[in-house]
Amino acid sequence: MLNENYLLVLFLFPFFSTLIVALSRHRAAAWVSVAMAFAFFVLTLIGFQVHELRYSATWFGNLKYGLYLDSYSYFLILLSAFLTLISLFYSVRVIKEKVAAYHALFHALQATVVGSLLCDDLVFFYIFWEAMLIPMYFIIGIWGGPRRKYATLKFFLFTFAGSLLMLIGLITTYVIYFQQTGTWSASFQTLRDYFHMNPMNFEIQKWIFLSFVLSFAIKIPLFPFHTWLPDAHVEAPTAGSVILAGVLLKMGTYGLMRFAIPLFHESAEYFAGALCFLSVVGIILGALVAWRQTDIKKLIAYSSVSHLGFITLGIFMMTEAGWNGAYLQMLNHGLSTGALFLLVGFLYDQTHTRDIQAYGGLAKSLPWFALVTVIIALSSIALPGTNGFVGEFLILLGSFQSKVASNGWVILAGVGVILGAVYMLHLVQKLLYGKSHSEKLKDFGWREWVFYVPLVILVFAIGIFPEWILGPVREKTTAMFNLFSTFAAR
Amino acid sequence: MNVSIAHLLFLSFGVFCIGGAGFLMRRNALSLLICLELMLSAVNIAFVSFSRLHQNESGNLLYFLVITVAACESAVGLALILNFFRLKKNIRLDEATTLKG
Amino acid sequence: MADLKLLAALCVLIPLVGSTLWFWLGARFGEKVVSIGAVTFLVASFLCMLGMFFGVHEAARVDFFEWIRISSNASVHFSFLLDPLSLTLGLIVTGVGSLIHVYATGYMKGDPSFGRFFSYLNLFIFSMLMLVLSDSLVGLFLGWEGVGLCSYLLISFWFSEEANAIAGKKAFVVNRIGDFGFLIAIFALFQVFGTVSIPDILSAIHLGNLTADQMFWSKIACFGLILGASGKSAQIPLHIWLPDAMAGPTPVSALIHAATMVTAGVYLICRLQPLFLLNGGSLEIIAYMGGLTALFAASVAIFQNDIKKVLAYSTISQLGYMFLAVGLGAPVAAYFHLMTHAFFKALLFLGAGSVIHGLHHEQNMHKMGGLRKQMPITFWAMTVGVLAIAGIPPLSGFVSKDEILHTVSTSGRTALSVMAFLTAFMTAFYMGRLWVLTFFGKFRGHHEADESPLSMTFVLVTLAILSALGGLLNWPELWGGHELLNEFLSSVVVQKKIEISSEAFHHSLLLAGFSSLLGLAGLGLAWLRYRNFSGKEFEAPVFNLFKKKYYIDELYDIAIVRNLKQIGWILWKGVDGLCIDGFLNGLGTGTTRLANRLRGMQTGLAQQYAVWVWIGFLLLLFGAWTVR
Amino acid sequence: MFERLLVDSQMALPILGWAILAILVLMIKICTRGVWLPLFATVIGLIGLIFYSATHLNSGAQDLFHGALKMDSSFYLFNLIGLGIHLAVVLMLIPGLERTSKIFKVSYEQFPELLICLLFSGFGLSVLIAASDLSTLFLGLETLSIGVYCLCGFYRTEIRSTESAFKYLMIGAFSTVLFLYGLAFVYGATGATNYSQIQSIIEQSHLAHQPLLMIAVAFLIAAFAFKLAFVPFHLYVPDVYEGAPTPITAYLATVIKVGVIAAAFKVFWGFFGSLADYWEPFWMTLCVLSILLGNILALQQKTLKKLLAYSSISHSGFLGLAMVLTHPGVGTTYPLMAYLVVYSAVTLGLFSSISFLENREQVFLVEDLKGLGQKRFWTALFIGIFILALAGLPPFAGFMIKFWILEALIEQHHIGVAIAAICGSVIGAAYYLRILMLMFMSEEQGSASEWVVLKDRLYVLRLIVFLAAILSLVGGMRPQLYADWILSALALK
Repeated sequence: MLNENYLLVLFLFPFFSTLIVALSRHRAAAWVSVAMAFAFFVLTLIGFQVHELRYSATWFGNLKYGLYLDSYSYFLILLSAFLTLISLFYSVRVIKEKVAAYHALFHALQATVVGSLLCDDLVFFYIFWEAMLIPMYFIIGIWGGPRRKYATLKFFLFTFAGSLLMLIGLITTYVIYFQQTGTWSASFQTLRDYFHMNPMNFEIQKWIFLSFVLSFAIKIPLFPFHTWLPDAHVEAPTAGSVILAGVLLKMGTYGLMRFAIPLFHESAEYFAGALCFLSVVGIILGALVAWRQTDIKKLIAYSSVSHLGFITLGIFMMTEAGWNGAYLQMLNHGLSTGALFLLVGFLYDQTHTRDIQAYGGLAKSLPWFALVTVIIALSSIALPGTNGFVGEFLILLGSFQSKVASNGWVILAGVGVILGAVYMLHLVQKLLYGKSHSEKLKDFGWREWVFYVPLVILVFAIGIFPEWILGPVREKTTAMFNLFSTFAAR
Repeated sequence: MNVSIAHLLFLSFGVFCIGGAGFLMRRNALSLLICLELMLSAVNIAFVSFSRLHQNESGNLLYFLVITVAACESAVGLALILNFFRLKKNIRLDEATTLKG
Repeated sequence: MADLKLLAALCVLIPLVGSTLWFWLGARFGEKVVSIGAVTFLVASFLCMLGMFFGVHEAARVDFFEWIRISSNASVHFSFLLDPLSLTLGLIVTGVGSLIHVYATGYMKGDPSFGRFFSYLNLFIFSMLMLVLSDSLVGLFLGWEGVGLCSYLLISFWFSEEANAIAGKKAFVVNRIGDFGFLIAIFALFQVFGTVSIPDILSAIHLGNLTADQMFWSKIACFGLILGASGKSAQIPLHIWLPDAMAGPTPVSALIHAATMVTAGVYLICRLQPLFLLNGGSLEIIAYMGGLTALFAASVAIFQNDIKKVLAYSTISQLGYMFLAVGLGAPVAAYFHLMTHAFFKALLFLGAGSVIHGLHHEQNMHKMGGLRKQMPITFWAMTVGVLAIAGIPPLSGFVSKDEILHTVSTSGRTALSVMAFLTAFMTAFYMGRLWVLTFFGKFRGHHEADESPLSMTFVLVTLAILSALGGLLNWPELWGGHELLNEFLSSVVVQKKIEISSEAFHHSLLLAGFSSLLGLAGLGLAWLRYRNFSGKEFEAPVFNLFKKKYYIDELYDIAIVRNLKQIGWILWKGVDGLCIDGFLNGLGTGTTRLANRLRGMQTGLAQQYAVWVWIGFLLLLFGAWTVR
Repeated sequence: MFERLLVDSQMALPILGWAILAILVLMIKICTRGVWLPLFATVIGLIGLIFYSATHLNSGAQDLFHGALKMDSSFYLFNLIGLGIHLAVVLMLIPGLERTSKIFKVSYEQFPELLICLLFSGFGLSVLIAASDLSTLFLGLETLSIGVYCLCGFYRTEIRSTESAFKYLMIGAFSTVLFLYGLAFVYGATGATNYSQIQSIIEQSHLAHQPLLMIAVAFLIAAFAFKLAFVPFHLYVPDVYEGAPTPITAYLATVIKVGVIAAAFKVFWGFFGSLADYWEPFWMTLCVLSILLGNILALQQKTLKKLLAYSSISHSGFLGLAMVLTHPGVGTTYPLMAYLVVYSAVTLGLFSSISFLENREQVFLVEDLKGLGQKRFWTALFIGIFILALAGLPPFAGFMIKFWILEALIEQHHIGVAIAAICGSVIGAAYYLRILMLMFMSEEQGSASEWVVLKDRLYVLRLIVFLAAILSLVGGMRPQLYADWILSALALK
């Protein structure tokens, strides 16, 4: 079986590929990068059977350099590897200038994402979490659209402000640990076990929890911290949008599930009502605003706000089924929104406009494009049989049984299900149906099929046989909730 | 007349104020240097009078050091004033605003 | 059992495979292959269904695999429940489906998206079978949403017309509102019973002993289900999508929007009847909803000129009858009407389709007339259909409707009885109007009509025979028949038996006589009014209300859609743009402005800097003084 | 008596070495006419001193000259940092030699004078660091300052350089008076000039609330705040930085901070240690003000060096915090030390990169950086790294040092200050990002990518830049290395 060195390889590989890509010659860079991304994807796949792996070494003084892989982190790494692979493959044809830098930045982004997913140590996590901003900042800033400066500044400052506040909370946590035990540790496992046995003063815990949540909420983004997202998406290059929506946003929800709530689940229960309210507002606001957009990318961005609202609802409602659903929905949203951005990119590359009014009747001229769009849209509106349904169903079903907040929120979120259909079908109708006035477009070639086929297969594979993901995830969730319940019992 | 430490400190403070006001109000660089000297003298008065108060020589020692350093500073200052004059044809400090904003 | 599993799997998978096949290769295969293939597939599916129908005694569960594990002790399976209720509807779906496939091969000839059409149609059959056969609520929901999707795809089948696309969207969204109710119901039921498997839920209900809390949630579930059912079956207040759905090709209207999909609501309520019996009030709601819908839709149908619209409102109205029956505790009657309705409404739609096809896509009845000469087969088949729906004995419609009317009249609810009888009369009237306007009088159109091809007329004739004889399936025992359906379904649903007595016999005869009289009167009135139709309809301000469908579409548009759009705009520009971004940008510009102002301190005057040093020092001194 | 003096002089070699070296270079300059010999002498001498200091890191604390100077492990460390900075600045001066002297008509031969000034102010620095008597404190500070005044005005023919030195001197002297008054009151209150005596007198005689001492503290805070450029004592800094030659700006931004913070550390935690409750809030308020206002003011700066000046003001704020937090009882010194090392490295690297590009005939505007990423990728890349390090983003060392300070702040329950510091960082990120944006995200070309001033011996600059980049990267990724070194140097581990 795989041993802990696998973790180290997994952790270091993206750094290595960043270096390789950065140093490769202009012409070859793109393909080298795709090959490296593919290699990483394969490397990630190898770990499929892994349930739990640990690796630890001293990094600096108080801080353990702990790597930790479990199903929560594993599937997100897989998602990241997969999306990076396809978005880089997609970019080969699209990006023609500063190729090596572009690809290297994506690999660097991958490295930071994998780093923050793998780490067990809070500080270590935080470092990667912050560092994640830099490659994304450059990706949007250099290869982005006309208003990229405003968008990147907003994106960066928003996220930076939030995460710095989290830094304070994070330091406070482990300083409290130090003051109570006399030993230094920022290891998540240690801290969780300790605070599980010796609960922190609730007044302090509340504030620390809020600082964590604020940071994650900005990344997710939860209403009312979501306004950077549409701007960033609109300006980002297609591949950037894919990764931003598919991977980076998930880091926020992952942070909640991995760090904020396990450490401070009392506060999580205390604030559940308010946070669920924000989630529901996000769901409905995202959907309604998405409906009114004329810029396709903005529409999808707002749809992300809505979808992420479902995920956070599932998380804050604190039920097992809700968590499993939320986790699955993270992956689903990554796939479907990633695919949607790729589809928009496909159109944009040919017409250079994202105005929804400029399109129409594409189902006639681009039948295959239309097919994939409809399938992905259906996955996005959570039609049963597609992946979206399983996640959303579990979220809502789980949340409905929640004890921490009223299930009236679920009913309101259900309204979001209706509105989801409204804006998504609005998009489909405007793009695909109606009079055709864009005859000259080319339909999919082999390059497109290379990644749409796996995407579509995944949509149904997760929709009909979700157990290959849900199984391992459930184990993890059950263990975590057992911990919570023993706490509550005491 | 019995000169108490308070009297001396008032004197020092008075000289200091005169020097300070001069420093803030005069424009001519040379006057400024003179005002600086005045302020340093005020400091020296303080040192010396404290030395007298405490009946030890440390204050007097510092007094000599201050005088020396003040001389060095004035030397460098005069050199710079000279150079400034060479470039600007005046030695007014309020003319030195190339670097504002 | 293994055979059953195989049969069930085949039955469902064949259409699914067909669907992908025709979509992928429709263009390459050509119309002939696709039409033969699609029909063969469906017939194969029908045969499988038949095999199961005869293979199953009582009920059987077929489990395929675990779909979603909810928690350690609850999960959703892909599994089928084969019992009389599901198998009967399954037979109707595949049987009528096959017939309509045959019909569609003729109807759709020459359409550029021939393959796509059959792909969607096959997909629909798959989804419908999932809906009907599923053992769990979630599986049922899969079919439930699946049929909604297919309905959407097929309504907007000719998508180049913006209106079709919008109609499809409307159908999907309105259905989604219903689905939302369904979803909530699933959650609530899971809350109560900890399972989503239908038989488990039902057996738990039979065991009884529900706490007050559980009762509350089961009530919520009932409301959710009613919302769901009303969405799918186009009952007030969610009926608005069905008339618009007529934008799709006519075979679609026949199959989905008349015979099968729209009856899913009735099926659902029958399926979970014990749950509704637990909450009597909800059945009352269903009954009144059905009655009201029946009357309302019939009144609108009278004033429609589009032949398909008339049939659409007629469908809504007939579905209202079914709901009425279910609500009054007569699910078998409802189910019976569901079956006969499937036959005669499919027949009517296909007949209308034949007319439309013959007239090159003319749907306005004012532009028809005197077609009985040109299209004799269609005419005779339609006649059977019209008579059946008007309730003329002994056609199937008469028998099934009579059962419902009997239930209503004995229920002791006067308002509902009046509604039901009024609807019966109006039904006869508008069907008569349709019949007369289409087949009698002078021809008022532009195109010469021809009889439709054999593939279509064959189906018409078959359906006509079924519509005529369908009543035998449940011919009341009072009249010396044998209530086959009732016996068959009695293991699944509960319906009060009508006692056999001479009094009851008299009562029923009286009722039958009255209802057939009503039917004849309606038809006769229509004949008199429209025999020499000259383009003049009833004109009165009051009738505008009916013509405009009670302005419900407009009401929804103003009250909901526009408001939501407005809110969306406010949220976008107001909340996001003005408040949040405004705040953030304000923070940004505020800081910059502050920076600019403070930059003014940088005057370049060294003495000013010294003043600041001095001020700083004085502040420190002052601070030191106060702290002391 | 005399023997004691000799022994002490021997022991004080790390301090006296500066002066000896300076005098040596002065001799060489007098005797020979070339530039290279003094230069080599300086470089070799500095390297020698570095080696000497490095090998004596753990030699324990010694009182010299009757307690006028005190050399302990922190002295060696500060001194080492000072030496390193001096070496880097000397090297930075090399490439522009011929070229700049042509532009400013400063005779080529005068270059050794610059070196001598540098070395003498270095001597002042080491005295300042080692001072444990009010007299040495004053002497060290003044020696350092007077040297720096001369350095600032080195381009005698250029008005900006002269003006910067002129102003610096004037206002610097003004602050000296404040400083001296402070010393006078300390002396007046306690009657002693030696740190340890003062400390014990304050502690024993409960002088805590004596007005004289209060006034002294106010004077001293103001004076140190002036030298460290805390808001509102900061106004001279942008002007001086702008006018001074770029390597000297780097020198100003680093050396002064090292010396003054070391002295302040000894003054405030030394004899004012028992008054901590009293002066801490003032000091912290000033730090927070500098962090916030420094960053805010930097937002709208047009010229690059002024922007960096404000950035250095905000960093002084952090440094001040680090000083407060290095509470002898609670904290450890390494946040402070690490901050100095990293900040100096990054600043030197950044200014070296700038002196690559700079054309002194024009003012270097921030806008000039436009499109640098296209034209001169590597320079831009390195500037980018330094900027990100200054902004305090991981994985660069700039993050670690901020992290340590925040950690210490929270440990000592200054959450409010931590939040304010973070707000400052966020505001700061805005202008750092603006630089990155201009370099990498603009299509137009600014003049920085056109200027080619320095042509000869660029390898020296490259070396500094590269080393600084390595330091700031390694420090962020493996802070273990720093921490171990610092901890062992301070004999804390």
